[in-house]
Amino acid sequence: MTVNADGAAAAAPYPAAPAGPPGPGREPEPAPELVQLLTPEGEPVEHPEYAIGESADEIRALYRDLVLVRRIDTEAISLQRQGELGIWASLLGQEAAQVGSGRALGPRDMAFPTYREHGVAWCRGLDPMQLFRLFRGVSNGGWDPADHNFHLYTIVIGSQALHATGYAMGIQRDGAVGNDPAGADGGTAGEAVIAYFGDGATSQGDVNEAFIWASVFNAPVVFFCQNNQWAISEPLEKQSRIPLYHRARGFGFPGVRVDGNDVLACKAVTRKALQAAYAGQGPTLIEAYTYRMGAHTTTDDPTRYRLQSELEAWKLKDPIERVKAYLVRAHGADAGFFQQIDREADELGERIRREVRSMPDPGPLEIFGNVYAEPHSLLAAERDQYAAYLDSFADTEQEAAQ
Amino acid sequence: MTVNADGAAAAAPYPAAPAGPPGPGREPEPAPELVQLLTPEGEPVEHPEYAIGESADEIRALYRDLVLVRRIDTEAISLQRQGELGIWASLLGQEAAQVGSGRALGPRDMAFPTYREHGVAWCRGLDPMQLFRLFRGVSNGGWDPADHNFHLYTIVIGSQALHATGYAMGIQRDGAVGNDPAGADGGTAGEAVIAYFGDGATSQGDVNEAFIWASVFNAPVVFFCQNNQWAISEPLEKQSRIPLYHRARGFGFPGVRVDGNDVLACKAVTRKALQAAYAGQGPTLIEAYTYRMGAHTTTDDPTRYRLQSELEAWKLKDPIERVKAYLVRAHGADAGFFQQIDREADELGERIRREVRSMPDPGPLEIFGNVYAEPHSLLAAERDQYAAYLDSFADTEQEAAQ
Amino acid sequence: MTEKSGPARLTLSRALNEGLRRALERDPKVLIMGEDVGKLGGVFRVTDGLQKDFGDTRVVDTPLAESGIVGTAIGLALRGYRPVCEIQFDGFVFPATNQIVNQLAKMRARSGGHLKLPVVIRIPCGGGIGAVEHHSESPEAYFAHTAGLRVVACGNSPDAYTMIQQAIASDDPVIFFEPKRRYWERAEVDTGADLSSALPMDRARTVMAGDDVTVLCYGPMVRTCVEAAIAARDGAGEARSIEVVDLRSLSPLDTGAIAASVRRTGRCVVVHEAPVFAGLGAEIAARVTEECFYHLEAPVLRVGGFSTPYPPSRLEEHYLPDLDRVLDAVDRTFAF
Amino acid sequence: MTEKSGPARLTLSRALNEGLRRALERDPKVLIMGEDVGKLGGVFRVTDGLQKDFGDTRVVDTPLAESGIVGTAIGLALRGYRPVCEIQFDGFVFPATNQIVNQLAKMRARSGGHLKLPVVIRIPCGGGIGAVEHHSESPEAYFAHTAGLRVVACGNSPDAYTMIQQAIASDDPVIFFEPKRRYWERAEVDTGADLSSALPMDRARTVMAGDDVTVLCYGPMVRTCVEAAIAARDGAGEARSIEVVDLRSLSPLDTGAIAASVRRTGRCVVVHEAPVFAGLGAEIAARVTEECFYHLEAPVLRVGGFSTPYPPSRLEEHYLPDLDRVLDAVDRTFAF
Ligand SMILES: Cc1ncc(C[n+]2csc(CCOP(=O)(O)OP(=O)(O)O)c2C)c(N)n1
Ligand SMILES: Cc1ncc(C[n+]2csc(CCOP(=O)(O)OP(=O)(O)O)c2C)c(N)n1
Ligand SMILES: [Mg+2]
Ligand SMILES: [Mg+2]
Repeated sequence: MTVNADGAAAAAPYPAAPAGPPGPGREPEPAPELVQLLTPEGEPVEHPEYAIGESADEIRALYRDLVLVRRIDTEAISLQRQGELGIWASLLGQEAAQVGSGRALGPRDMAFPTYREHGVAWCRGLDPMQLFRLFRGVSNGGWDPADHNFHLYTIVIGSQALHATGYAMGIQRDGAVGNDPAGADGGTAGEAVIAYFGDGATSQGDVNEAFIWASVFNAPVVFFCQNNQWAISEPLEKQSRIPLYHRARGFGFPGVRVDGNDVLACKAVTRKALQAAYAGQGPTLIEAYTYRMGAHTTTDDPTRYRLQSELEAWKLKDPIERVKAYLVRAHGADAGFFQQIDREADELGERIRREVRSMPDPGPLEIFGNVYAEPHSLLAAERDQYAAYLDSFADTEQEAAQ
Repeated sequence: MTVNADGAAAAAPYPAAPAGPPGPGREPEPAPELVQLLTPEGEPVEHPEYAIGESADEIRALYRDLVLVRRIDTEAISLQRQGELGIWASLLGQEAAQVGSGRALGPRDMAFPTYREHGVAWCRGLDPMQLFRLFRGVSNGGWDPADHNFHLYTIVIGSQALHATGYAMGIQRDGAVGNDPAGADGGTAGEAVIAYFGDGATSQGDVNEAFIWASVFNAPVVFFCQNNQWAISEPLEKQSRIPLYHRARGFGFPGVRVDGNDVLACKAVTRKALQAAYAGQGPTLIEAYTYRMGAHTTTDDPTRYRLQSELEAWKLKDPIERVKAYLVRAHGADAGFFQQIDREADELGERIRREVRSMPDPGPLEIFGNVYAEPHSLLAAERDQYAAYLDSFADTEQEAAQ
Repeated sequence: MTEKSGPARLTLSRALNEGLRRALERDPKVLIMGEDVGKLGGVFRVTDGLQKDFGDTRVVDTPLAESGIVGTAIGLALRGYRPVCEIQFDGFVFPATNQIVNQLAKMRARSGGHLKLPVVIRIPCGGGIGAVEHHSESPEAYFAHTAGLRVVACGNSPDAYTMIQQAIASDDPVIFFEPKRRYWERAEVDTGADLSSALPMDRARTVMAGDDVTVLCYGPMVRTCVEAAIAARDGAGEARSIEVVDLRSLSPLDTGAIAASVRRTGRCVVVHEAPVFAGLGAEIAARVTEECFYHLEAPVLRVGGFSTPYPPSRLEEHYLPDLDRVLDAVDRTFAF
Repeated sequence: MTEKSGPARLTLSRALNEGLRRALERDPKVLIMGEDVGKLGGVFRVTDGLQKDFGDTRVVDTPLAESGIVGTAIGLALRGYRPVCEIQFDGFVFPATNQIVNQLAKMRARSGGHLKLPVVIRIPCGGGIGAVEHHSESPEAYFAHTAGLRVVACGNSPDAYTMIQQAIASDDPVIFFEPKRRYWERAEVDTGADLSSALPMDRARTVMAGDDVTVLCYGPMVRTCVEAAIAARDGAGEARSIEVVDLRSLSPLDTGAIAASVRRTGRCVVVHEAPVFAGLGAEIAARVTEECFYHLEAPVLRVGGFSTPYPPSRLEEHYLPDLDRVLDAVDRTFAF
């Protein structure tokens, strides 16, 4: 993948189809368009449809989010190295896509994440400890999605796209769509769903079926694809020969590509798509064009399949640096502000380390808990047998001790 | 679905998305274009890309195909009513789509049908008796796909789209693509695959995954969707809110809509798509816009879900009548010609009735045959046990007879 | 509201229809979704008339994709709905396997008990109707082996009527098997009876009492086994007293009822249409043997499909267990 | 061609890699396809270096969709290729269920024997590596219950090396389970040995002889059971002589070898990681009981996973059968 020095990823020549010359009737692809409101250097960009609407305070808050979610990530990686976590899926490089879209959500909107949306989790108010419970192996999830309108992580690629669409169909049945965005409430009376998935996930049948369902039922769902250019070791070309946001055209709803490293653009584009959903205009596919700057997970070794130079090029488009530059230049943010955020990050890091290290293991009989909502004879029997089996060791140990 | 009296299906207003007014950024759908070379009245139509290239004899042969495959269908329906077949999936109304595409295939091209492609089977040279074995319940298929490059019927909707794509990837590996259609052999040195499926099938994950595979690997496969407007009782709007041939745009390859009741247009469009495939230009999606004039199968009752008037409107676009009119007008076909075809059809009908009625049931131990290519201890044991069990009755009967 | 309630002789298909109707009436969160469930009323007419009466937001014709049906049903359940999905035929449940096995079955546990997934998946199952391939499968073992699901099968009209309502009322996901070749068989159903007094969904029922051997069965095989028991009682040969138990719940099994019967009779035959190899009968045989080891006069024998794909319909009478094959197995348990 | 062949201590992962390499060398129709099998060499490095040596038309990184992987593999097989599909983790095989169960397994029978489907589906399976959800499943029973497939599991490096080649050479579809937590265990493999002299893929192997009880196991549990047998022999308590049989083939089962051992010992325990309920152990128990009824001193006991989803990794040691649970079951067979 070529990346121009000016960071205009959208202008980068898109990988052509593996085939030879275009045949008769092959439509040439239009040049991909990318919504960007801040350049990598932090310069604001004019856009015909989208504008920076945030106050200085709001942008500071977004900056804080970006820094803190990156810190969560950094701490997690080192905790994994120390054996405190079993694995970690890093969001490094994708903070803007996650914070931008996450902060665009209204309180009643429901988010369906994959396994990498720690930044969205943060925006929804989920305590990072919940994520660490999962990655430590203490739980397979365990939080209540209703608490923060943030569904459980889904590990089987693409499955949650259908859950999100079904949930959106429920919103329709509840009569919670169709509010006028031009009305007094600015469309905020509506509810919508956002479904997160990666570039690789677009190849799954389930994601495409979700597109069909959402389109046919005109469901209020925003499909938010973080195209981080890689699905583990496979570059985007293994999943698609055209830009991913074009996929939506085949299903009859709009697709838009946004600079996924631009938190303001991600927020604006998501907000607009949500408002269309609130207003009964149905689904939108957003492709956040970004980059997975770290390994796929802590068990992955990206040196086997990608060049360091690619990473270096993307470092120039860091999602945090451009906001920092913009805050300094446009809103006079000073060293004190940045220090304060860094302090907060340090505190967060300290809390994470402390709480993760002291996180207790679940008791063995929790295996049998919460499988069924109603009594289940077999499970009860297995539980009792296993409890008795464990007790038999206690007896033996006691005997030995006596 | 509205159908204009002039039969220009393409001009019929396409069902709008279930939603209200288009929202910001919703692209209006371009008016659907439909390739047609013969009007329902049998008038030739000029088309910028496609032309009638067939000689009078070739058109007579196509007419013969249409009449004979319709006769196969008629006979099958009445044989089913008489209890000679278990079920039948009628192709009534879809003869042109099947014969047009089927006759566009070269001998080395491979076809992957659904369960309704009796017309394609005919064009490939499969004895209709093979189909009757399946619908009578004597076999689940049983013919050798290699004999006529016509794969077995696939009943699980959409599954064969992936088989077709994989087969096309095999053609690539065999080096049998990339031949120049402008070259001496007219591209005929290439090989390609055609995958048949219905409008309903486009909703299956497998069909969409096939689009992805075909696109990413640029496989020589033509996806031939017979949009007969219905998936059992569900009209097209339950599967898509935009024309189906647009689906291809989302995957980066061309889609084209053809008048599925126009055998010449179907043949021309398929031929061109095949040639693109031979030449290494990858997949094409063809939507043959047609109509299922009969019931879904002989067990279906379409009066429960669709209006007679819809059927009446489509009768005016009958695939056979227009060729007849054209042959008379443009090629001076006379009553003798048509009588001869009808005689042939009668003979075919007679043979079908005779052979179906005398088709023997398979022997019970055939259940155990052909499951595995290599010896299988369990199956052998089960076979022996069941043979002994059957023998025990023979003994009893013998004893009783003695 | 349907006017009439009280005893009536209903086909199994109609009994399901009435049960679904009651559930739709009782709880506005109940939805029906699937292919052709609307105007057509399903290919077996189980949902006949329901869309007309409850509207197309509650009885939903879906796009043709089973993974989509189950996947969106999960989403609807997360939003508080109680979707009842119809899979048109047994063989078409497989595209939905991931959504059922990885998502539906595990999501409550994944949530630590915060979520409930009251999704019912109705599957017409089994052979015997002369259908083409993929229309006669018996996939219950796949789901019984999947922790987190409940799996039940109704065998007659009254059970169909109550069990579908119990399944919908359950806060757990339920795979609900319907014996398609019994859809047109009639039996007395009391649609006026109180649901709360009905036998719980996870309990087996002795449909014919007997002393010599216990025959365990479910779904389409219940009638077959009852016929076998009658023939064994009244037939020409040595009279045998067969106890026929309709398992009804396939996961969990009503082990108490099963073991009590086998301990008394000392012999056991399990009958199902699915292939014997690694079928549900294996679990039953293994469990019965564990629980009744010293009571068994013979090993538990299994009667079922062969280790072959379901054959073309002209051969299905050989594949499907029938009266003779059940009695043959019964005889063999006496030969031990 | 790899230069060296002959005996070497290889990890199981490496043994598979060498086996795949031999197969690729031997037959140009052999293809490897899956997610990340190319440059990465698979997440377990089983295909390490193969794309480099055989090119990316023979070792194919596919789009991220398991139904697509198996579905296109079927098409390639129809064209004369012999695809070896990698499913990255056990839990991700479920999106491919329809293609495996409805298509791959049935297509030869559907064709009346005209077609053959030499497709191998490699599935790293089982737990014990501290992974997150869906990465520790044991889905063998689903496939064993599916007629038309062969299902095998290797338990050590030499078997991995030969069995993967046998699976690829077989003209039938093979579901090939690899015990992921044993990938890094080493054992002697003779890469020079003639494949044709190897034990056929569908035969069990006695890995430790014994007289008192037969323990049947496969894949990751083989080592666990051998350790249990050693502990039983050498341990502090009453010495027991345990015969450990590695089934290797799960469908079909090597019933002859199994029955011969159980008839001799009179006791049998089956061990697997998958949930006990309707697991493969049920089939084995039922079959052993049928075949060895008068030899059994106790019912066949089963040790396996609970009827729960696979738990989070901090609990997996409780879920997975270990030496103690195997020996507990052995003791219980003596208590009968
Ligand atoms: C159905 C399924 N198949 C395979 C995997 C293994 N896997 C985990 S992440 C991943 C790549 C995902 O790529 P993408 O969708 O781009 O998301 P990203 O990891 O880049 O955020 C794969 C193949 C899985 N989790 N689920
Ligand atoms: C996976 C699957 N689900 C459901 C069915 C049942 N079924 C058979 S045909 C059909 C409708 C197919 O519609 P379409 O694809 O438009 O083809 P057509 O029958 O109109 O030719 C359905 C739902 C099936 N065969 N396979
Ligand atoms: Mg990615
Ligand atoms: Mg159709």
